[in-house]
Amino acid sequence: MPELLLHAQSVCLERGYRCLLKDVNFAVQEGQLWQLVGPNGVGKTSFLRALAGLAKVGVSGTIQRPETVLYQGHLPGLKPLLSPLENLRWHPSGLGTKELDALTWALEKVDLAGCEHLPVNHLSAGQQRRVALARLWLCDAPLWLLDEPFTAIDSAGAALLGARLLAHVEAGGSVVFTSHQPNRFAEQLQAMDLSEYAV
Amino acid sequence: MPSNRPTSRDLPGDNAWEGAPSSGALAYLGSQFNRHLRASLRRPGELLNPLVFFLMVVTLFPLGLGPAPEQLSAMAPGILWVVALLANLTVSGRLFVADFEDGSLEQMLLARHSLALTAMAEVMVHWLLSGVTLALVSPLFAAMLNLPSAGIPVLMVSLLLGSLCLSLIGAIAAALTVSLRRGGLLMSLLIIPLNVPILIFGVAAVSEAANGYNASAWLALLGAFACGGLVLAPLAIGAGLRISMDT
Amino acid sequence: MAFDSFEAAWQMAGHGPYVWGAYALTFALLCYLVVSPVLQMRQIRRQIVAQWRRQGSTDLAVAESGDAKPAAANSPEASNAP
Amino acid sequence: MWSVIHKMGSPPWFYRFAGVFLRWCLPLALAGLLVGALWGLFIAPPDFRQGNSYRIIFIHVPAAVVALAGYYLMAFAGLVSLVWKIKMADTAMRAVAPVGGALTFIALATGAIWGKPTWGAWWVWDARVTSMLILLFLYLGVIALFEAYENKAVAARACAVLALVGTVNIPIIYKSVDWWYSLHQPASIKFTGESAIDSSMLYPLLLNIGAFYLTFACVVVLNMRAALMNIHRQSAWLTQELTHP
Repeated sequence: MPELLLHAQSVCLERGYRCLLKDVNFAVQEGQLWQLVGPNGVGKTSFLRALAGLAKVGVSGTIQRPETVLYQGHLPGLKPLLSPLENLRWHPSGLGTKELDALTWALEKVDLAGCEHLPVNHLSAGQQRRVALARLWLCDAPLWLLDEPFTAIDSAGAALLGARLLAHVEAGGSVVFTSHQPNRFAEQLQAMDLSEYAV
Repeated sequence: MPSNRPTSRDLPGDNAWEGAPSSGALAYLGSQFNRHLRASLRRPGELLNPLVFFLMVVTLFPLGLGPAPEQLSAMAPGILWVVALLANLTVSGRLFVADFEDGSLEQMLLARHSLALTAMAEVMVHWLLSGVTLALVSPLFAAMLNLPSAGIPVLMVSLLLGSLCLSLIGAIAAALTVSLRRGGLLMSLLIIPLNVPILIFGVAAVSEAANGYNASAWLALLGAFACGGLVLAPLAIGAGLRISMDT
Repeated sequence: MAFDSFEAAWQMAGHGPYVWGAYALTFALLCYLVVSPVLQMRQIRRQIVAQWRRQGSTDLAVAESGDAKPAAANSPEASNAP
Repeated sequence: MWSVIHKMGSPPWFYRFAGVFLRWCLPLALAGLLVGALWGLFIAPPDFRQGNSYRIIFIHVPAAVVALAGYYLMAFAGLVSLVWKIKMADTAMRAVAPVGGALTFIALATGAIWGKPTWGAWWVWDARVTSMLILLFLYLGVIALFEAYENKAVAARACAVLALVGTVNIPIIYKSVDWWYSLHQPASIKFTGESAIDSSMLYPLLLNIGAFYLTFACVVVLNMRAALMNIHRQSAWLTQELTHP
């Protein structure tokens, strides 16, 4: 049985005193690609934040997760006044390498070759998301939790991101993401429908 | 270069950069300190905010209390310290809001290293840029209020230590209110009661020195408060940030 | 008895208004502190019982008798609140 | 011990416990207040220096003592909710804050009223009164922080942290205010140092302190019960409890 990267047992999610999800069981093994599906407002983002360990108050039940997790929410997590290079070099999650050529290589991968030294607020929203996603090429965290990674990204970027996710999954990592766009990884993808657990 | 069909095989070099170690705790603290310092220095105008606020409010007192030098010099320690406290109050409220808005706070929570570490880095940067600059410029304000020259060195030292305590307590309140939209009045309601001892020690130190007595006892108290704060405050700041991010 | 007459007790050698004022303020506030949660509870209770009755749990007809005696917790303070 | 804490944590159990507790303690507390007031107002002899105005001590000191104890109780409830994540502790903390704030206000108001005949000024910057004022700000801080959050479960955690930070600082605040007071007014009017209080005044004072503690406990339990009823409005055990007591 391949090693479990993420194991959530009988998790109940509450917002204030209202229960959103009840008794959710979710196990992610190595080399799996999961998509959280369900209608808007069922609690996909809250569940993903609970998996990452960001939400603790309204969450009961046990969640075992690896020591380091790469989480990418809606916000890029970049300082607008710093350049992409500086942002990646001193990224607050502490993940990933610090060598300069690694950073430039990653920025090239996401098609930001020319603007390593521009302050991030000079870049477009789509470019800012690519800087955030450049971390995927730099970091060795086994488990990735991505919230709507495919929004505000053009088709080329989406293809690039899809390829990177597949490579990570084949290399033994695993990814859990939420997305509204039709899924593009037909064969490898496993869907987790949260509406079954909705209250 | 990237083909449009995402077959994973033929995309060259799609795996992560070989050998991507994460950093150790101290390197992480250094990187966060660097990050906040660079981000703050990119907008130098903001460094003047506490100083300009201090200057403006100090000029109000002679207008209010009359220009008589001996009256002003009697009240100078109190005025200087109260205004320093208010200047710190206006600045420390916004401490974590920038990180909250651009998403860095979320990433900080997920770091392998303890949140207290990152919070310390941020508070140190904030102290360096607001507290230390205030302490360095304070002789100018002391001269404006005709503070006896014997009190000026102690004023600088007490402001140096005191602003560290003020920043630590301000950071605790900032951490607890970072996710709230209308935190303004709430910040002062949370911070001012906790800052009272620092104000008392600081004013006592400066007025003792101004009258020629030895102020080392009060400075020692400020130092003790700073040391205690350095140890305990990061725990509260870390807990506060984690709770604020939970809504 | 520290005072020989009610008149003296009211005057308290000139300090009467202060002493009586302080006591009146204190007991008014304490009274409010005790009474406000009781009223809140009574209101919630009325709503819940009404809602429960609307659901028409007909089989529990015996509940009518249980309802006559007001819930024990509320009766004491209603009677001797100062 | 652990089973008690755990049982305390379950709302139905606490609801019933509160019913029993209130049935016995609330009348006792109100009676204690009544007797204490009568004893302090009429039976205790007048003070040879201050005359009758000192009778305010019988409500000023108990209110101050219980208000301070209330803050520590709130911080302890916060600690329990932070460490053991017991929801009941959140409700307890939320119930104590307004009561403690009200008692602090009572202590301040009666202190001011007492100051007028004795020192001729409505507000005397005495060490004890100043510390009490700061305690009121600490209470207001906790209450304001709680109201500022929409998600009340998270608000309780934030208030727990604030209450704990406040508790660490209270001794420092009290000490620094005492030093500040002695620095500026070397003990000319010693408001705080009660001279050896005569037994005829001590007993009513102790009775009043006890009555205030009991009233405080009853009001907190009342508030908690009201909060529980509000939160568990839809739950079956509450409907059961209310329709078949």
